[in-house]
Amino acid sequence: MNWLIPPLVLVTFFPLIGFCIIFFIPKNQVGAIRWTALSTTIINFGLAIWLLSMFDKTTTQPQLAVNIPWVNLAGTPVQFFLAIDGLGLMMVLLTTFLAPLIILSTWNVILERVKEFMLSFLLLETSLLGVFLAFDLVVFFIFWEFVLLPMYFMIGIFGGERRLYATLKFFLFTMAGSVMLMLAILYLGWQGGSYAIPDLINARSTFAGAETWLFLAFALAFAVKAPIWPLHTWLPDTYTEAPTAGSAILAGVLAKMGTYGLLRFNLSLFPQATIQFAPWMAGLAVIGIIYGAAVAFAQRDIKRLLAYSSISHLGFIVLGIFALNQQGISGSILQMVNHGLTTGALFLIFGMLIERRHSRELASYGGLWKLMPTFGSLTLIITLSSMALPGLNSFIGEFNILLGAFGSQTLASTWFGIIAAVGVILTAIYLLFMFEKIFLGPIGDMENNPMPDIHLRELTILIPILVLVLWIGIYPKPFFEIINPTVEGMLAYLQSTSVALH
Amino acid sequence: MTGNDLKAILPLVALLAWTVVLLLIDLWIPNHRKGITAWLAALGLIVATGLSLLPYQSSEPILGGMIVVDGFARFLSVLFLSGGIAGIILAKDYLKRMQIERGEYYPLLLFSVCGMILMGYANNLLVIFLALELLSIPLYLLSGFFYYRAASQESALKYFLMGTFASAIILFGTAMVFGAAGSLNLPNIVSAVTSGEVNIELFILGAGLLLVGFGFKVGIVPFHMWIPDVYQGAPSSVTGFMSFGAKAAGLAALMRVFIVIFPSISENLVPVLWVLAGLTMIIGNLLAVSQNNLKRLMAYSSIAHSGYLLMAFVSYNQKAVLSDSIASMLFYLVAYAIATFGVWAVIIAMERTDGNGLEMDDYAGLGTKHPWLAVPMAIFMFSFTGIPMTLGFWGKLYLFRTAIEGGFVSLAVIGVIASVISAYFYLKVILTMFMRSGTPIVRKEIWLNFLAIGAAFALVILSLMPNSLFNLVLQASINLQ
Amino acid sequence: MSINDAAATNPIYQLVPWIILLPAIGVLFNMLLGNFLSELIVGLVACLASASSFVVSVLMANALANDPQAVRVHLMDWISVGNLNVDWNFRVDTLSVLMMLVVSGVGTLIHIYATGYMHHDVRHQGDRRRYTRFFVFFNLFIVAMMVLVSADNYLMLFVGWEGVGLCSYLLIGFWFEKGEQGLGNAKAAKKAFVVNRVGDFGLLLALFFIFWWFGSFDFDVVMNNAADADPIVLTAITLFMLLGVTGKSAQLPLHVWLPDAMAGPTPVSALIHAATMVTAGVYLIARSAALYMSIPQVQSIVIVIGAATALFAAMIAVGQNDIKKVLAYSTISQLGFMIVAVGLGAFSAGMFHLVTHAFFKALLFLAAGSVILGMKSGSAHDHQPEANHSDTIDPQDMRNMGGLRKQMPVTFWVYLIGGLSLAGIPPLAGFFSKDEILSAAGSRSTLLLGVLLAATFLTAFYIARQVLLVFFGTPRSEDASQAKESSLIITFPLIILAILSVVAGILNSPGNHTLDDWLESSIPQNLTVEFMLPIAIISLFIILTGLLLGWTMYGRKSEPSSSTVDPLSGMLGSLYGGLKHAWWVDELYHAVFVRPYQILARFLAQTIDLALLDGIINGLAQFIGKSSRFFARLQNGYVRTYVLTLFVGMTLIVTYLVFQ
Amino acid sequence: MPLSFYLGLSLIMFVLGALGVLLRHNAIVIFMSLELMFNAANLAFIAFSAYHQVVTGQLFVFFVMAVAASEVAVGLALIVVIFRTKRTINIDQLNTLKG
Repeated sequence: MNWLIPPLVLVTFFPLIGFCIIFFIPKNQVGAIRWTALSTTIINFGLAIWLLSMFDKTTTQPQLAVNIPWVNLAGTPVQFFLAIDGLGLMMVLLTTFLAPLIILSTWNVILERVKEFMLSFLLLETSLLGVFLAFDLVVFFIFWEFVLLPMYFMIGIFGGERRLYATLKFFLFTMAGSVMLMLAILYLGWQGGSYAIPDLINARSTFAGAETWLFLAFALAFAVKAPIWPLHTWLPDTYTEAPTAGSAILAGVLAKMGTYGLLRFNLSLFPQATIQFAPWMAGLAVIGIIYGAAVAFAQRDIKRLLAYSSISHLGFIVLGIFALNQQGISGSILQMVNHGLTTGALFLIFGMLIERRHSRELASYGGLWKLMPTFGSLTLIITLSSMALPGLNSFIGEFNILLGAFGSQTLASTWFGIIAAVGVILTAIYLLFMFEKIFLGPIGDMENNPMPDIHLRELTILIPILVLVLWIGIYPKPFFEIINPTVEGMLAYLQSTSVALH
Repeated sequence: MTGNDLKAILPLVALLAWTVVLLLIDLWIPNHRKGITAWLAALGLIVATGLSLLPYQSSEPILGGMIVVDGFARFLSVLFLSGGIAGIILAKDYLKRMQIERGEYYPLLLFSVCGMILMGYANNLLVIFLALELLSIPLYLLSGFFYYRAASQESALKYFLMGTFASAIILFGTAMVFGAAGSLNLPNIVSAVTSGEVNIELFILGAGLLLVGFGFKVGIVPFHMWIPDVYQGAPSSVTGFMSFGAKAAGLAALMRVFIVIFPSISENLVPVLWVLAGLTMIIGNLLAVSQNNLKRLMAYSSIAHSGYLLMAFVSYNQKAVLSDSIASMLFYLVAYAIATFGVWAVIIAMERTDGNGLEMDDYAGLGTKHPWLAVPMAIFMFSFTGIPMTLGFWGKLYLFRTAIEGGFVSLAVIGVIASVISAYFYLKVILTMFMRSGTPIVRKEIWLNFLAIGAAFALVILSLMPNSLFNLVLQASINLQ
Repeated sequence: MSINDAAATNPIYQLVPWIILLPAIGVLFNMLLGNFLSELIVGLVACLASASSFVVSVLMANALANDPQAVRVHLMDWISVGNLNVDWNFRVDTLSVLMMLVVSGVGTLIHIYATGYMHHDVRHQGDRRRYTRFFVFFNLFIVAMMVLVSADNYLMLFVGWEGVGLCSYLLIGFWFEKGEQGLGNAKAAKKAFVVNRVGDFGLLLALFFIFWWFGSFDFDVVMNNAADADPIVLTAITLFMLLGVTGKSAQLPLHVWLPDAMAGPTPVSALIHAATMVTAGVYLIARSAALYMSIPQVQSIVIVIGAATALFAAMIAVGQNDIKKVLAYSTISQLGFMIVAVGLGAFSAGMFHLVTHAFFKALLFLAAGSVILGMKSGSAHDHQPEANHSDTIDPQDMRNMGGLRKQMPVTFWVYLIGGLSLAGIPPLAGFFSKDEILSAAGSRSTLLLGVLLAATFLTAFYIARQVLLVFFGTPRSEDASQAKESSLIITFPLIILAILSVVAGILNSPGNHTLDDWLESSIPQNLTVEFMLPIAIISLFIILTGLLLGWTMYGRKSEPSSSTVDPLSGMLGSLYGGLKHAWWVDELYHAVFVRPYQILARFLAQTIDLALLDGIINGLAQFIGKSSRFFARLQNGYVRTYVLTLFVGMTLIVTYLVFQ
Repeated sequence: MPLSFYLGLSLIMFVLGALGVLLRHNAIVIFMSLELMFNAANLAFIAFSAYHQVVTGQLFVFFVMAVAASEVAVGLALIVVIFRTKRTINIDQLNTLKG
């Protein structure tokens, strides 16, 4: 099949169409701007579904590739190389799925400078999609770095009181992480003679000598983004100060960039270093799980609590990746989606609360389930999904991750799995604590009382997420059908190289 | 002097002639219409640009080997000429606004441009010295052009004294090289070196002194200290022109001389260059962090950028890397030039007649009030930081790639750390413009806006299709080895 | 233990998913429409949902009666990752069907009861809208419990396992704004969930071991290969599983949540915390019989835990004054009996006691609920209904009751039956089931028998104490004297359960082994217990002394005050305090686990995260700022300095170049 | 006389000039020190061109003189302007720009 515009290009850059339209809408016509943004993202989701329909579940190879020679940097070609595999597809679906919901959530939160917001959001979506589809390191890095820009504006303009500090910290911290990535990429291009992943995989011998350092450089960037303990300190401030939509996209999608990178690049480019470092990374992940859960329990600010909870959850994902077996990695990929849905939804939900109550303090809530029964029940379901209750989505992911970590030959110790499983208890503790403080007990101070129950727009935001939460929990087969082949490919490749190692 | 020679240096000759003529014409232009002089000067530059774009294939030395018009020289001359045009655009309305609109400004500027072009052509230490003076002396005067403002005078005198000091050093270095090799023509020096009849101590001594002298012009730590004061005191239009021109010219001399005659003593020089590059990147950015005056901030940032450029130059002696090394520097120079002129257009638009409006706080709220100024400014800042979708990104990428290829990974690491530091203050500017509220006062001066927006567009568009530029700089780098 | 796929055999089995789907429909219906419908319809739908699933269970039982061969019914695929393949498979065998019958049967009766009880409760607590929510949760529980018992693999069982935990959480915290400082119930619910999670953690690890050793979660695969499995692995599996059991079945050391769980409405306590959910642990061990039978050391650990719990809880029950707390501890202790039984390998005996206990303990709880309602209606006389009752006395405190047998005759009689059945008076059901366990214990070791007999004695004593305090003597409070008999909708299920607790004994009465034979096909390892007359006589004698002691101490008490000191406290002195405060286990756990964790969390959050990790980052930033200002100070504006720097730099370079 | 004498002298002149720039306060004197450095270079040039028997060095010196002259013109002009406003040519007064 050859298209006028290749599907991947279309999906990636479609938001820019909305961008251009909005660019020419006068800034006072808020309604028009919102609807344009919303419809753009919805159509983009439709396009992603179209991708899904074209996706070939049988092959382990990246498909629908677009490969256009672009720049010749110091004699090394930079190709505009997009392709998609199970991993990328899941991420694309997640991103495009969350985008319209998040835009919907800003409806009466972002009231002035709507134009700037929507522009940066659409820009953000394109760069995120680019990150997940790029198969050329430089192109990937371009999107990767560019993600920071719209995020920088979204946090800095629409954030809370300490937004300036938060946004600078976010930008500098993550940039500090990724500069080493840049050097590593340049080194790879110089040695490997190309920036395209397939070529580099074939040319692995040329940089095998520096594999350790390259692995660390890549891992650093991704560890900061994910974040992996102890490189997480930018996250609480950022998540807390960002506007609801910002936190949702941060927790929902941006956090996955790190784990995605680990899977896409570290595993395939530096397999031996991966195997060699797996126990260390897994160790950090486990620390992150316990640490995040414990610290979250000590928080009194809703968004901070959620921030630390997602440190803990990301720990699970990283652990699964470095279990380096089918269960672990498939579980991780699915868990990326789950965490995107669940934590994204939690941020949106508490955004709705904060919108009503104008406070992030747990103390200023209480007994809301009596006032807003539907809202409370929906929140409960999402919360339970976040604590991996069987029958809901996160259980499938976390169980596979723990199972994988428990029986991983690479980690060669059941302790990773066991300690991580303790995290399951701690997760329950802080999430129930949060739910109790907000929804149970006697009704908090009187400011709560005029809190209306959920209304239609909010319902339309949550219902799709809820459907997926249950669907993945009860019948995850279709998702695994997309994920598994890719993972099998990765593992087969790892096998071959590690055989070469021993 | 053959016709061919004349054809080769035609742009320079034409420009020089026109400048002299302009000096006379200016006498008959009434004081309130000095804009005309500006246009005439611009016309001259445009014509010269056209001439220097004429096809001309020959990189043979001419005029008795004193001058060589190779790809490198031609590329630079075009760069300098367009820089001159930008400089005039910066100056035109600004001078009027500041009531210092005097005719001499433009001829002086043109003289300086001539000096820069000559610097690019130079193939002989004597010519280099002359070019250096030809470009510096007008700049001394221009920085003092605010004849009634003490800061301007101070900066002029500082610039003059230290510049002359540097010239003296260069002169002495030239003498040493001459003494060592017995000639001033670069090719002859090279042959002398190859035939081994040079006094190596003198030769090295000369190299060191020349390095210091050129380093001063380029703004290499620790020879950088004049830059912030001069940049801050001089009229913004001059600073804008100088921050590109002087640096580029100094760099041209550095590259020409070192790449041609000093590869043999590279094992002595490389460590020095390494240290200087590292120092410049770190200290330049560090100093910028605590600045609130935009002009001073830009001064320090320009120092830092010299550091990045020098980082790519450290591997100047490796044949394999050399062409990349030169090309990356030229490429970065282009990106830097565009962004710099854009930035100064914005700064000038913000500067008030009483000399205020240069502090960070004066930029608060620019983003909402005057997006047509703030968005370009943001793009320039991102370009300086090296964020994708700007030409600066490719420039940085290319520089670091060269450094890595040259085997200076540790230096590259220093570089990226420095660029993270730099991100802080560049972002602070954007943050002030977009995320703090205020009521900035802005001159609606069409040419400045045009320059700013044009530069911003250039940065973004070129970043989408940088290939042509890559090829251009690669061609320019070929002959110079 | 082999298994057929449903298709091969009786098509009736294809119906088995409906035991889950029907209650699920009930959940959805009430969730979506409940708020627009009358209490009558909501209750009716809920009861029908549960009843219909009971009908299906009966059909299954009927089908199995012809051919006891276990059957697997495949509903749909679930997880398939690499070599991990788990499906939504139902297992219909005699064991699971027995549980289905108990759950849906007792469940239905309690549903019916609840329609009446909650009618009053929601008014008393002052939020009518909760009526629907209650039945949504209640049906949801049936769903989860059915998933648990009908699962064909450990993972699906785990789903039900945590599902019932969730429902228990929701229903304990049903009146989440009530309790001490309005948070008591919510905290109790949280405690239940967290403690259960600790157990689930154990079960989770057991699952990991099972998968990586047996390569599958299917019961058959595991059971058939259990014999030749590495004993180390088996020990790990069984022990971790035991942790799960102690969590769910409230055994030592994880028993602490069950007493607090009494915060839930009484039907909840009856269904979840007496009849069904808490017995899941017993079911799990019975289900994993093959695993436990092949590792005797662990079996003895199971026995020890069970016996200890039985005695320990019975002691505490003696010291309680809250009518439901007594029953709660009694439940814990009875569960101890069952655990001992399955630990001994007398699985059918354990299941037998499970069934009878389901009947009489449900009966006791429901009757207690009826009593509480009576007390409340009594208090409703001198107060406005739906007014807040903070000023009135606690309607659950037995010290405020007394003499209720006149006001509430039906409740009294059924309560008496239930109590005697619990105590183990022949020919009531409790006698036979408990006696089987005692005989089994006796055949193992006398010490064990002694412990259990002690527990039996205490059981008789505390139930006598309770009955006497509640129904005999003269009313010790206004409410008690005003109390009224509950309506038919409430007493009807009581009567049914009473009958059941009388007759259920025939299931496995001496000489006939109906239940043994029935379970034979599912648990071949089961060792059937023969009736031992001596033990029966001894236990009967002990029980009677217990009842008699109770009568002597509480029989003729009638001082009308709740402040009177319990006569026990006089006898036991400080020991009584231990009974009263459940041996301070809660306080201990709070000091050993809760507080330290809170402190640790705060330490990590404040010291490590903010001060140290974030401090490093901000410190770095400050350092950069400082050094920036330092260099800026060198930039002092004097040409001299500038030239000097230049000159020094030059000299350094030149000297380096020349003299290197 | 051997070359080294001339070189030594020129080196001494150069250093003296530099020291003058470093130590003196008066802009004019500093300026003269700079001229001294220029002349040190000139001396070296002449010596070398004599040594190498090539004329370019001497030729260079003429250029340098011309340049020096122009610099004098510019420099003095600047100094005069400053004297007009500040009434002093002590360069230590010129430190308003710093930091």
